[in-house]
Amino acid sequence: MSLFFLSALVLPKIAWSAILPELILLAAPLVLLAVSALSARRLPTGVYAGGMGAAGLASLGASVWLWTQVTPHGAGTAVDGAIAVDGFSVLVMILVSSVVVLAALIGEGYLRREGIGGPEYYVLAMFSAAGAMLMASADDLVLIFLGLEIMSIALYVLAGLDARRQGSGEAAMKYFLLGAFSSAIFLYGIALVYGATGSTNLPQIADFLAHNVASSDGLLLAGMALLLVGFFFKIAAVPFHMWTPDVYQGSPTPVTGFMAAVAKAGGFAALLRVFFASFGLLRDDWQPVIWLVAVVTLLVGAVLALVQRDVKRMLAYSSINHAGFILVGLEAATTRGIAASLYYLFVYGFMVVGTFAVVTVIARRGDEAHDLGSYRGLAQRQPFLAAMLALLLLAQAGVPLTTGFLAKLYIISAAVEAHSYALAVIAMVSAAIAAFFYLRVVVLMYAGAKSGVGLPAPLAATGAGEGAGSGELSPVAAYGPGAASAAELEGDRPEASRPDGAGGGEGHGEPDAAGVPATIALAIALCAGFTLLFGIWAQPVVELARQATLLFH
Amino acid sequence: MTDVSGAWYLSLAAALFGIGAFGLLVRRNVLVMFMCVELMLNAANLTFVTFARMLNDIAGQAVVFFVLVVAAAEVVVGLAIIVAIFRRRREATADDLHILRG
Amino acid sequence: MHPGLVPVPLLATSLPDAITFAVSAVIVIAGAIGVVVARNPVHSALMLVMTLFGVAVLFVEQRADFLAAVQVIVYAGAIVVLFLFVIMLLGVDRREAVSADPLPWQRPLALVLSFCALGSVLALGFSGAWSTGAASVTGALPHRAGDTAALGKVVFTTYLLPFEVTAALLVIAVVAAVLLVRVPQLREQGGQAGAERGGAAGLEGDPEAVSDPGVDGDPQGLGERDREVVPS
Amino acid sequence: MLHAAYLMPLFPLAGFAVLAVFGRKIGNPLAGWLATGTVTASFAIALVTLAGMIGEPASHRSFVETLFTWIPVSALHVQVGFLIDPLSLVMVLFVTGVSAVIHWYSIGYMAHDEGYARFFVYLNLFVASMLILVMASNLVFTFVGWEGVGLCSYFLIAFWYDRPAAASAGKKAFIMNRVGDAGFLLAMFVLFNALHTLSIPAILAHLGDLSTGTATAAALLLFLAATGKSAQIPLFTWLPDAMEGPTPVSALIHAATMVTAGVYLMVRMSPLLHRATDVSEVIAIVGVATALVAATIASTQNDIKKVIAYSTVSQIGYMFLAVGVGAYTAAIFLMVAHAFYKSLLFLSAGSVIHGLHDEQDIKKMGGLRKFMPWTFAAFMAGWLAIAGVPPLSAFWAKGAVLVHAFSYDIGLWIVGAITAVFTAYYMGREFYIVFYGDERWRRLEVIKGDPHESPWVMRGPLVILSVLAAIGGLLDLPFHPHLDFLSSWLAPVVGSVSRHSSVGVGGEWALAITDSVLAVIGVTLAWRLWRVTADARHLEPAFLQRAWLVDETYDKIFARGGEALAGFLANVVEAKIIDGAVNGTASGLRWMGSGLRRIQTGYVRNYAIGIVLGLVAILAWMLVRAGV
Repeated sequence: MSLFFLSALVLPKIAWSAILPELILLAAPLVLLAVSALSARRLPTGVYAGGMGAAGLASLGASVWLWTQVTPHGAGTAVDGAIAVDGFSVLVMILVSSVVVLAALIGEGYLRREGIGGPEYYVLAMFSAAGAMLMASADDLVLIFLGLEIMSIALYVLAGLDARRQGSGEAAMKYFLLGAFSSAIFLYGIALVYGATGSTNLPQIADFLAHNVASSDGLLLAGMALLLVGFFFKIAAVPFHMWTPDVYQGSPTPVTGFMAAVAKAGGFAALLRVFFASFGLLRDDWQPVIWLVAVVTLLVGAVLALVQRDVKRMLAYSSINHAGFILVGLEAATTRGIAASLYYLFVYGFMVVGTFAVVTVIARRGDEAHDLGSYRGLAQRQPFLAAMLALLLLAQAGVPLTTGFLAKLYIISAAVEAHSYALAVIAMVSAAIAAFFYLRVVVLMYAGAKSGVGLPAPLAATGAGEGAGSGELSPVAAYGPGAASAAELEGDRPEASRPDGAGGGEGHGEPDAAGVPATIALAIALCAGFTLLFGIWAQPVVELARQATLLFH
Repeated sequence: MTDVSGAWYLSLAAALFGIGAFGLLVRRNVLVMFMCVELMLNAANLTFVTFARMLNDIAGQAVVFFVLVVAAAEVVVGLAIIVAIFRRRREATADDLHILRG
Repeated sequence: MHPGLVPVPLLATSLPDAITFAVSAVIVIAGAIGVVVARNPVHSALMLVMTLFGVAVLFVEQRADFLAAVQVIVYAGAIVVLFLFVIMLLGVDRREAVSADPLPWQRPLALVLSFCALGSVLALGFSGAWSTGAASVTGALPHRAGDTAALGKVVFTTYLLPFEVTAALLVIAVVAAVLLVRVPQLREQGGQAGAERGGAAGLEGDPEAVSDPGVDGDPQGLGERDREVVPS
Repeated sequence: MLHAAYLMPLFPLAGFAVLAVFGRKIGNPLAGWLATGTVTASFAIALVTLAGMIGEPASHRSFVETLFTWIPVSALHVQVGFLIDPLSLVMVLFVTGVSAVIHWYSIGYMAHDEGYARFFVYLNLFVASMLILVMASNLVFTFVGWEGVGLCSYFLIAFWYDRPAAASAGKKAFIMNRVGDAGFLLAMFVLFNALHTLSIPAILAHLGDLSTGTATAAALLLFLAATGKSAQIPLFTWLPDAMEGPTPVSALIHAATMVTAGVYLMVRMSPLLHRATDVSEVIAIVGVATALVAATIASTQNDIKKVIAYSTVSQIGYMFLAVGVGAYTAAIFLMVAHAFYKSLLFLSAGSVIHGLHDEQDIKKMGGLRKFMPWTFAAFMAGWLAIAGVPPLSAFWAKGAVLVHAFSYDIGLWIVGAITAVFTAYYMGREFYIVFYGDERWRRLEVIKGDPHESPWVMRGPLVILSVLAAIGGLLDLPFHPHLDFLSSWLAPVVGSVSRHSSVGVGGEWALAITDSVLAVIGVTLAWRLWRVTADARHLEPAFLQRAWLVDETYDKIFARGGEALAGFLANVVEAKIIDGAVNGTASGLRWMGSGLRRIQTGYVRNYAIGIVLGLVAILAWMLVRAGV
């Protein structure tokens, strides 16, 4: 290498502060790995969780600090135009950092329960989060691709974390194969866009299009189509969604929650940025695509969730339904629509992480008890969990005074404002369908509560014995659509004693009242608290999302 | 006009991409499916390099450089997942994996 | 339609180039088809090598010499070898059953859809004469064959951040390999036994893991060193 | 004047929170008393507010109490605020008052239920939601309450989840209410799009900016919401099914308060209806049709609660009739009076059910007046009140509605008058079958010994409500301008948009006498037909001989004919068409889900096909765009 060359090379100035959150989340896992490799004794999982929690908090702090920098000074780019520093990216960083902290808390309890040691979960989760942040802040298609790969590859592995369960390996395999397939399509799309515009840099692409927008270039359109496919896969839009239920069901539950929040955050952030900011001029080309995909995503997600008995699968379809909502905001292609999408994305992250945290606890050791039957009478056995899950599910259903309601309202009002009336109506219909299966779980937890407990011991035992049988299925079927014919149940009356305990909420007869791991309880409480607090006191978060788009680069 | 027109290269790359995609859709052996993904990545690489020449722009070549790294990482992870699953199965058929469905 | 791009017949170009392209193209396509149709995974892997070589030749043809070399070294030299290694390790080098497909309509549907996708991309590409982008936005190609300076420069300037973050990819790969491939029996005990011994099977107890920081430290370290050198 | 409206929902909300967390520990009966206490406190605050408001001049009786900004998006600026004016205060007073009484009653009624604390958790949450619905100063916040009461209703219908019918009823209520909710949301979007505000005072102030088409659309959508919540045609069948819930719930939610929320919404938005007069006509016709249809059905039911439930549907139909003909004050008047006598009827029925160990079939009751004298008296008061016998409350309230209907269109009045006969008749039929005749319950195995009268904690509320049902008419007497308290009280809110009846004083007297006669006809019919026997087709010979001709005619015209009509409505219209639509929707979705589910085969290749399929579709669109 000649000295001449070295002197000619002027490295770009790296604005370290601008990429501080990513750096923290990339460096922390290296530290954890080093610690784990160098320590003579096997470290308890709490050490790694502590490390990840600290890294998440540090990154959260850095993100908030960035926010205070961006707000007065406006948006900009850093590291030679590779990343954008604007409200949009910082908002997603705040979300992802928060999810990291929550994932550390939940992961600790889960790994301890399952007896899985080692730092891998924490290391991979942090890498994955860093990848999502990169996707959100990237101002270059290449960096988006790399961020996507970092995020996804770590998630593939996390999905296969639990080697004892067959489903975990299958989930990893499916996610990996399809993910690699969609990544290849995405990459080919970048190639075509690069050919059509001469750059992979988003502002340069936008600049090029601003000067050459006269004709709809076939190459660019093909590239856009391929990019859309890549994004749709990541955010689980129909018909690119088919991996979602399998992977959500198969993955270890804390990973599912993490995946649902982080992968969607990264995917949607990049999608919104690329299509709204760079291809904004071509909205006539992509808007109808988004419209159609949003419609089928909304409806398929809601309808398929209705027929699920496995709660994780049900939540997977519900997350597909949520993706449809966020797409409605993008379809509006207005600043308000984007703000609505961001808001939805932000609050959805907390809802879904909290929900899956509860599911983690309910699944008990082995992570297997995901049947709806396990939720029957939960309020009696685990009042805290039941209350939190009820709150989070109601929020997902869009019940007022939660963030979920505001998110749906915000999205639909943005769609109405953009004159997408049909889409707004379809979104509302799908929300109505979706509310049904959320409420079904809530009713199951509460209405099924009164058996067993409080009865004389022999009676309770009878109830428990029967619970494992057909009585277990009946209330679920009864609340299922079109299945009210579960008339086998005895209709005994209020004051009359209930000798059979009404079919046994003690269904499994399991001693799961042992308590919720403190860390997971904390995470659940944080998520639920966020959902309720900012559902009532909406101003801060709504304002945050609105400013994020005003600063949009 | 001495070089072969870019359109030929791009068409070839598209064909390669199509074959790769088709292979992933029809093969049942996970390893071969994975090889088909590699074909698709190569098609994208060829497209990048061709555009780099057509646009006289070095960026296209630089991207290929990164894609190679991504491909390497993907292969390691993918093969590790495959090994983890199929170590005792003796049959690397993706069709065996469908306990999760519906 | 742009005059110089699409309608030029292959033979109108200079003969050596045309022949090189044609031969490579045949190799690439034949290899690709071979990957898809070979019943034995080992054969598929070898066919993949053929395609990769063909692509490398096409790289050279398009002034991407360095990439051609990397293509051969990384792809053919490492990746395909890894494939073969896994095939042998798992002992799955048997012929795939063709009959009794549980999804009978999968194959015809796949054929139709692949053709539709390919045709659409080609039609879209030709409709706009393939290239309309701005030229040399990031930097011109090198004039001399084999000159990697331009590539190096762009990697360390425009694509500095992407270059840095690829390190993360490699670390993930290493952690993944260790996590997934380690001996599973220990963790299959489940319950308390798993809790006690899980750590022993974990990364810290694994001899491979000790070398990990070295591997992932390398790209990071490279970046550090360069940053120190350059400002002088 | 007391500016502390926020305390009113806050008390029950606090009760909800405390009971939700500590309910089981607090236990029976303290949890019930606590819940009752919070609602009573709200009632007390409402009274204090009322006292303050009376001291103000009429023009200063309306104010908005804003707590904080809830949704701060520049265009969509929603505040958590309470609109206190004469209308909402009337609602608050009767909601909290009736709720307090029914809470009290529930302490006894639910005493032996395992879900005791849980019941009061829901009930307190319901009251808080209902107060928010009534007092919210903007439509979004109203919607909060609207959804909240719906949610509580859903949970309470399914309270005894182990009855399959309860689960099914919960489902039906859910779906039908969802249809209504969609109407509410759409109406909000229409109004927001046109006026850029959702604050109720602001909307009402800027109605002039609405085009007639927009106003009509918004009013129709709001009416759709109201039909869902208030169980009107075609969304009425969920309410009778909702009787699967505990009886106090039926009294409070499914008779007195929640189901009248649709009427309240209409009255609240009455200036909007005033702009969209066509909608008023629709409302009047739907209301009166519902009233008649439900009354005929009620005449043939054998479930003690279902008779009252259909009666509720019918009565709300009257209220909508009042809204449609522009008699908003009459609508509110009837709503309040109805709350008194209908909750009285439900609670009496609950007392009967309680005494007979959960028997609900009236054909298995009979002769209970000897054993349950208090309940008997209370039920009779409720019956005579609803029948419109002067001078009890419904005579005045229903009379006011019918006067306005007569003034608007005589056709509406005729249907309303026929319904009045049915009303007196079906409730009397139930009364006689339950409290007179043979002691058929002696054949039931569960009842050992004589049925017992309910404890004092349940009788107290019956007494209070009986008095209220009797004297409720005092609220708005037509004799003298100084006696129409409600009309002058509500005048600042609805006075300007109300339609004044063109019936003179003489006409009013004539109509009042007609009403009385109709009520007496209904009562007499019931007395003649059902006093002795529970089976009209096997009447005692002496009885038959004495009144053969009359009975036979009546039987043909009213009982048989009505039975046939009601049977048709119940079995064909309700069971086939409406239930079919509801179940069809549910099973259609389910069928779709199962079909789509089959695509999810579990094979990776198959999933990849999905991706490529989507890709090809998007590329095809792009081909179109590129003009290839």
